[in-house]
Amino acid sequence: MSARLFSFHGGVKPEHHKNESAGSPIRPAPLPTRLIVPLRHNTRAVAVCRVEPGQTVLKGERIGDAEGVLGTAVHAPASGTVVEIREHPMAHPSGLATTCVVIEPDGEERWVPHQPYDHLASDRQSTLNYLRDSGIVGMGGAAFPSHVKLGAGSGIETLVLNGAECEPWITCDDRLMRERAVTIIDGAIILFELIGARRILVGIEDNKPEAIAAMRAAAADCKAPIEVVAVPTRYPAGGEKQLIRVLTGIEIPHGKLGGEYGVQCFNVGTAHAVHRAIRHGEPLLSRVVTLTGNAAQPGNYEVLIGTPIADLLPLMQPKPGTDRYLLGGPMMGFALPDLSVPIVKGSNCIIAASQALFPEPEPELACIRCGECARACPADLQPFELYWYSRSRNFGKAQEYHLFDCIECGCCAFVCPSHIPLVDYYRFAKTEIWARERENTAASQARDRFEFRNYRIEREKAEKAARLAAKAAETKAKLAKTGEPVAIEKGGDDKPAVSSDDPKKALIAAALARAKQQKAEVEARNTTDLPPETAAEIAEIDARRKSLDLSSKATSTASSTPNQASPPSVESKLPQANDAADSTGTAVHVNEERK
Amino acid sequence: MNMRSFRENAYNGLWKQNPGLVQLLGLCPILAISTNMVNAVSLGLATILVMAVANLAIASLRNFIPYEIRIPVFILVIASLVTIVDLSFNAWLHELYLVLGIFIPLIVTNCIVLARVEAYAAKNDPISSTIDGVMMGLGLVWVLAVLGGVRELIGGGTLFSGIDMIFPSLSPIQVFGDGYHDFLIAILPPGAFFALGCLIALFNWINMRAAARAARRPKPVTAVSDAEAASAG
Amino acid sequence: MMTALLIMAGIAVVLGAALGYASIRFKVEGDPLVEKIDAILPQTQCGQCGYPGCKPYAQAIANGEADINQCPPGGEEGIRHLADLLGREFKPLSEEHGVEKPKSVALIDEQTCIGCTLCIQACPVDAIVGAAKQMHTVVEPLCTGCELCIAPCPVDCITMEPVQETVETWKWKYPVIKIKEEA
Amino acid sequence: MIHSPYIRKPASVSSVMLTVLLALIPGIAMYVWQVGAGILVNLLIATIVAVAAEALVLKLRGRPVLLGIGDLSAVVTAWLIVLCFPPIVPWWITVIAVLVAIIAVKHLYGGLGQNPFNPAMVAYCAMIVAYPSLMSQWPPAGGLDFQTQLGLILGGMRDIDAVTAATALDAMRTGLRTGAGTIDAVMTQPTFGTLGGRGYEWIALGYLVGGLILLFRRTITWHMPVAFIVGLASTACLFWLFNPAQFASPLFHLASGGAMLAAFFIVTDPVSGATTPRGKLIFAAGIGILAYLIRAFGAFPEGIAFAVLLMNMCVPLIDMKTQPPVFGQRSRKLP
Amino acid sequence: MTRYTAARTSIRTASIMVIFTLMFTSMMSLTYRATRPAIEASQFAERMRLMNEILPAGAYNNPLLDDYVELGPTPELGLDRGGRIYRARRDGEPVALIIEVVAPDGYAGRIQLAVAIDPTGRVSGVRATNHAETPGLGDYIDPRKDKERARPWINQFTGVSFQEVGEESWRVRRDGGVFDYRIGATISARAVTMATGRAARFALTHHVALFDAKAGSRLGEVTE
Repeated sequence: MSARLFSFHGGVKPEHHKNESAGSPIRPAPLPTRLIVPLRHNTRAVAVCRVEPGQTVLKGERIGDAEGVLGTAVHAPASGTVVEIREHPMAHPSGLATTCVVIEPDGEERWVPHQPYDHLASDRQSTLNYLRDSGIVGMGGAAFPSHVKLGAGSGIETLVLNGAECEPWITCDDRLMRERAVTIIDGAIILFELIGARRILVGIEDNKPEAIAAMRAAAADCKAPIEVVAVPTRYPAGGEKQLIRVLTGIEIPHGKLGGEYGVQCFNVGTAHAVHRAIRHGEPLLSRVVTLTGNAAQPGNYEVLIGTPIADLLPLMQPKPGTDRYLLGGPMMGFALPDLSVPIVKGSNCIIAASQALFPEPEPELACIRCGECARACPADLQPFELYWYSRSRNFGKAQEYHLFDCIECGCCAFVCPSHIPLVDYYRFAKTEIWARERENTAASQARDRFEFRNYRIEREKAEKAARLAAKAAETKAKLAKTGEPVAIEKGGDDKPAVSSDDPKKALIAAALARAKQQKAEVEARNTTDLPPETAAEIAEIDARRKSLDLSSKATSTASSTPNQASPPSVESKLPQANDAADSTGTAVHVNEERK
Repeated sequence: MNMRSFRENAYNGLWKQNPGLVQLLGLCPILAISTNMVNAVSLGLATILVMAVANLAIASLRNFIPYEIRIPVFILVIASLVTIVDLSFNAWLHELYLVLGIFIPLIVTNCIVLARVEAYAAKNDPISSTIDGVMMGLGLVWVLAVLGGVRELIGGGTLFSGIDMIFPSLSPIQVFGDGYHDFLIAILPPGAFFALGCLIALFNWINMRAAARAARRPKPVTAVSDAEAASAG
Repeated sequence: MMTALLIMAGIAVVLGAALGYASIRFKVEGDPLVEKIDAILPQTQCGQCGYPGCKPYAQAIANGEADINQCPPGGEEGIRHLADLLGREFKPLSEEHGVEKPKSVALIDEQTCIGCTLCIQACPVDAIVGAAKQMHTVVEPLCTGCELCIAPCPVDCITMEPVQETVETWKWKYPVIKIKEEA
Repeated sequence: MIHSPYIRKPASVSSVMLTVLLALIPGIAMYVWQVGAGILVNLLIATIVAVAAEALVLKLRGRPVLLGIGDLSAVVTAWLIVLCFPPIVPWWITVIAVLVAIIAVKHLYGGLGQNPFNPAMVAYCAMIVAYPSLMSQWPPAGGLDFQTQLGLILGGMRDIDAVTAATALDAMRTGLRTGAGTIDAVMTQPTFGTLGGRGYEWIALGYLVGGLILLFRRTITWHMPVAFIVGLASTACLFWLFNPAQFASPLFHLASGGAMLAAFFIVTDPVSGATTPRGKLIFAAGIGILAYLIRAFGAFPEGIAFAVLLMNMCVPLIDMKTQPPVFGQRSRKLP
Repeated sequence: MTRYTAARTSIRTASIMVIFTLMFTSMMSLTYRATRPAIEASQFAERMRLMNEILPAGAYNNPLLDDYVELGPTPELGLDRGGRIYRARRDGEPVALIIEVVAPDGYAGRIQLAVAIDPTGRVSGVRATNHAETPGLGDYIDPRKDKERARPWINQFTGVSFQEVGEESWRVRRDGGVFDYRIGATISARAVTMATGRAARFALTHHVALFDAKAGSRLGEVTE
C-alpha cells in the first residue's frame, strides 16, 4: 500500500456517472433468437471460417480458426444451428459489413467436451496457442490478442492488471471486480506465471472503493505478490500506457508493447477470461456489458458474444428522448449506425444517449491557440498544431508533430473552448495517411512490375535478335567455307542488337541463341507479332487451333519469367516492398487496450 | 512588326504581365521611391528609357552573346546604359537630375530590366524588343504613379509635391487643406508595402471579375479587346 | 581611362573564362524532374494519356510535349499536384483522354473465359495469371484498373468492378464545419 | 454525424474573453480615478467601432455575424487599444486604430485565431508611427477636468501642447538625453511619482490586480507574466547596477509605461503568442528584454508594442523548437 | 555543332566577354568625357545658388567658391574627415564664414548643414544640404519640404546672434531654449539647432585665424 504513484501529463475529470449502473449486480442476458458472430475481431484480424450453413454446433465449438499474427479463434457462444454465413454490419463507426456466422440457438446449451488446461505442465508456446484457440483477447476495448502480448518480451518485471475503468458511465469492470475478485486474481496469477513476472500491480481508480476492497480481500488470500493500488480518478487513467506510467513510472512509446520495457498490462476482464479458459477449459463466449444512460433500468449483464444489440435494449428500458445508442464510453465510443450489430469481445458498454445527457456540440469556432488541449493531452502532444495541419491536409507536417502518438482519448476536444471536434480531424488525417500509404505502395508495386515487364519484353526481343544473329553467323561460317566473306560481314553489321565487334559478347550471344534455339524449335516463331492484328479473326475462325498455337507462346512466357537471368534489382525489390508495407501497416494499426 | 504583336506587347506590359503588379520585379525601387507621385513617375520615365535602349541593344547583339556568359554581358550593357543616362542627365538635364539623381543608379539593380532582357530581348527582334521595353516601362510607370499618388495623398494630403522642381511654373496641390493630420505611415516604408498589397489585391479582384464576366458571357473575350479596355482604363 | 579599361578587361577575362569552364564541367546530367513527375502519376500504366505508360508520359511532360491534364486515373488531385510541382496553372482534365472514374479492378468471368491469353499479354503489370486453354484470373491486389485487358478479350468476359470499401480501407470523413446561425 | 467525445467541458471563447474584460475593470477604474473619465469616451467609441467593423467584415466574408461578435474578441482588442493610447487621443485616431486592428490585422489574415500579430499592438505601432505627435500627448494625472478631456477627444481644442505632459518614460529619456543630469535629478520633475509616472503607477497597480484575477481564474498561465516581468526587470537591473545614475531602476520600468498591462493582458494573447510552456517563457522573456532595450536605446520612449510584434514573428519558430517531448519520448524512461 | 572542351569554351567566352567589356566601357568613358564640363558647370551653379540662399548675393564681392580653407577632422563641427569653410568678403573686409557642419544626432542619421555666420556670431542663414529625415515628419528642416511655406522653420535662425542668445538658451523650447520645434519631430529640430549653435561658437572663437589663413590652405589644428 505504500507504492509510490507517478503521474501522467494532462487528463480531464468529466462527471463519472458511475452510480447509475454500478449498483446493479451482473445478470445474465437472455438467450437471443439469433447470434451473429463476426469472424473479424478488429480491422486487422479475420478468422478462417470452419463451419457451413446448416451445420449443428455445440456451445464452445470452434467455428473460426486463428489466422495471421494477430488472429484468434472464434467459437459458437451457444449450441444450435449455423443458419447462414453472410455479410453483416459490424460494431465499427463505419457501419460496414463483415463476414459473420449466424447461429440459431437451440436453447439446450449443450457444451462441447472441455476440460481444464494445466499450463504449468505444458510448455509456454503451447499454452499461448491454447489461449489463442480459446479466443482470448483484451477485454478493454481494442480486442488485442492476449497470446501476442504474452509472447512479447522477456524478463518482465511487473504485471499490471487494469481495473481503472476511467471512462464515464461504464461499470462492467467495477462489477466484475466486486463480484468475481477471486477468479480475476486467479486469472492474474496464471498470467503472472506465464510471463514470469516478479509482482502484480492492480490499478483501480479511487472512485471504486468497493471494487478495491473486494480485490484486496481476494489478493490477501493468495501467496503471489499482488498489490492493489488505488489510483487517482482522472481520465484516461485507464489507458494502458497511462496506467503503467502511474503505477510504475515507465513510459512506453507509441508503437511499442510493454514487454520491451519489462511491464505488461491486462484488463481485469481478460484475467477473468483467462481463468475460465485455463481452469474450466471454456473459450471466451461472453462478456459483461454495461447498459446505461438515459434508461430506466441501467445495469450490467453477462452477454453472449454475437448477441445483437437491439436484443439487449429492452433490458435497460430506454427512456423517451433517447435518440441514439453509443457503444463504448462517451469519450471514445461511437454512435451505433445500426442496432442489429452484435456484441463483440471488446464491447463494454451501451449508452442510451439523449440530448439532455449528450447535447449537440456548440458550433465550432476558430482555434485561438489557447493551449488548453495541449494541457489536457495525456500523450504530451500539441493538439492544436495537429488540428491545424490535419485541417489543411498537410499530413506530412501532422506526422512530424506525432499524429500517430495520438490515442484518440478525446481530452483535447473535451476541453476545447472553441468546440472544435479535434479528434475527428485526427481520425480523418490518420485514415487518409493510411490510404495514401496504401496507394503509394500499390503505385510503386505497379511501377516495378511495369518496368520489369518492359525489361522482359526487351530481353525477349534481344534474345530473338541474338538468335537471328547466331543463325546469320552460322550461315556466314557456312558461306565463308564457300568463300564469300565480304557480303556476310555486312549482313552481320546490320544487326545492331548484337555488337559483333566484341568477340566475348558474340560468344555469349551465340551460346544464348543456341540454348534458345533448342527450345524454340517447338515454338511458333511469329507469335509476338501475331496477337494484336489477327486476334479477332483467329478467335472467330478456329478457337481450337489458335489456342494450340498460342499455348506454346504462353508457356514460354510463363517459364521465361522466373527462370532466366535475374533482371536488375527489380525482382529482389518486389518482396521487400511488400514486406515494408506490411510492417508499417502493422505498426500503425497497433491499438491500445483501453476502456 | 505588325499591329497584332504591338497590341500584345502593350497588353502584356500594361496589364497582364505588369512588372509591378504581376511579375513583382524591381520591388526595391518601387517601394523606395513611391513616396510621392513626381519622384515615382520621374524614375519610371528614366526606367522606360533604360529598358527600351537595353532591350534594343541586347536584341541587336543577341546572336553574338554565348549562353554561358549572357548574364554578365546583360548586366554590363545595362549598367553602362544606366551610367550613360545618369551622366547625360547630370550634364544636360540638370534640374531633373537634382530630383532623380540618387534614383537613376538604382535602375541597375531593378530586376525588371534584367528580366525583360533575359526573357524577351534575348529571344526577339530589336523592334518588338524595344516596344516591349517601352510597354513594360509604361506598365511600371502607371503602377508607380498610382502608388506614389495614393501614398502622398494619404501620407501628406498633397499631390504632385516637388513638381515645382521640374516645372517651376506648377505647384503642388493641397488636397485636404491645412487641418489634415499627416498619416505618416503611408509615406514610411511600411506604407509602401500596404499600398502595393492593396493595389495588387485590387488588380486581382478586377481580373477575377473580368474572368467571371467572361465566363458568363457566351462569347469569350479576346485578348485584344481586353488590352484596349486596360489601356483605356 | 586606360586603367579603367584594363581593369574591366581583366575582370571580363577571368569571369568569362570561369563561366565557360563551369558550364562544361558542372553540367548536370539526367533529369530529376521526370522522377518527380513519375512519382505523382498513379502508375496505372493505362496509356489513356497517349503514352505507353506513366514513365513515358512523365518524360513527355518534363520535355514540354504533353500537358498536365491527360491522366484520368490521377484525376483532379493529380493534376493539382502536377501543377504545383511544375508551377503551372491548374486546368480541368482533358476530355479527349477520358474521365475520372472510381477505382476499379478487372474481373474475369470464369464461365465465359476461353483461355486465349490475350489479356495476359495486354496487362502492363502482369496482374493476370493463367495459361493457354486454362481459365485466367486477375490478381486483384496487383490490378491497377487500366482497362487495357478489356479490348483484346475475344469473348468480352472481362468487366471492371469498382473497388468496394472495406473496414480496412474505410476512411473517416473530413469533419464538416457546422456553422449554425443563432438567433 | 457527431463523433466522440460526446461530452464537453462547459468552456467557451466568449467566457474567456468576458473574464479578460472583467479583469481590465480595476485598471480602468484606477484610470478614471487618477486621470479622468475621458478614457471612458474613447472606450465607448472603440467598442462601437470594433463591433461594427467585425460585423461588417464577417458579413462580407459570409460568416455568421452573431457568432463572430459573440466571442467578444473584438471588444477585447478595442479595449486594449484604448488602454495603450493616451486617454485624450482624438476620437478619429481611435477609430482608425480599431479599424486597422480588426480589418487589416485580424480579418485580412483570416479572422480570429489566424492573425500572426497582436492586433492591438499593430494598431498602436501604426498610430505611433503615423501620428507621433498626437500619440505622445498624455494628460498629467489629475490635471485635466472631464470637459477639457472631452474637448480634446472630440477635436474642439487645438492647443494640445499646453495641457499635456510627457509620460514618465518620455521625460526620463529626454531628461537623460539632453544631459539634464542623473536619474535622481530627472525624477524630481512633477511628472514622476514614487515609482513611475505620477498617478499612472496606480493604474499599473489596477492592472496587476486584474492580472492576478486572470491567474486565479486560470484564464492565463503563470508563464507569460512571470517571464515578461523577469525579462524586463532583470535586464533593467543589469543596466541599473552597471550605472544607477544613467539607467532607471527595475521598479521604475515595471511601474511605468504599459508594463503591467502588457504583462497580464497583452503578451498573454494566445492567438499571436507562443503556446508551448517553454515557448511561452521564451516568448514573454524576449518581449521583456526587447522592450527594455527599445526603451533605453530606441527611438521611441515605449518599446513594448514593438517588442511584442518582433516576438510575434518568432512564434512559429519558438513553438516548433520548444515542443515538449511526447509521451514515451522523454529521455528518462525509468524514474 | 561540335562539342567544345572546357578549355576551348573558356577561351571563347573570355574573349567575347572582353570584347563586350571594352566596347561598353569605352562608351561609358567617352560619355564621361563628353559630359564632364557640363556637369562641373552645373555643380558650380548649384553651389552658388545655395550660397546665395544663406548669404545675400550683394553682401560680398569676392570669388566665394575659391576663397576657402580646408579643415582637418574637427569633432566640434561633426566633421570626421574634415570639411571646408568659405569666406565671404566685401572689398577685402570679412563679411561672413560659411561653415559646413554635420549634426550627427538626426532622427535618421547625419544631417549636413551649411551655416553662414558673420564675425560677431550672428547667423546669416542655415540650409540643410544633405539629410535623410523622415519624409513628412522631420524633413521640415529643408525649407523646400516645409509645409509652412511662408515662414520656413529653418529661417528662424536668420539674424540671431549667438552672443545675444547665449549658449545656455541655444536649444529648442522643449529643452528650455528659445527655438521652435515641430510637435512630434523634436529630434530633427534639436539636432539642427545644436549643430548651428556649435558652428556659431566655432566661428566666434576662430574667426581671426580663419579669415587670415591663405586661400586654399589647410588648417590642421585650429588654435586661438
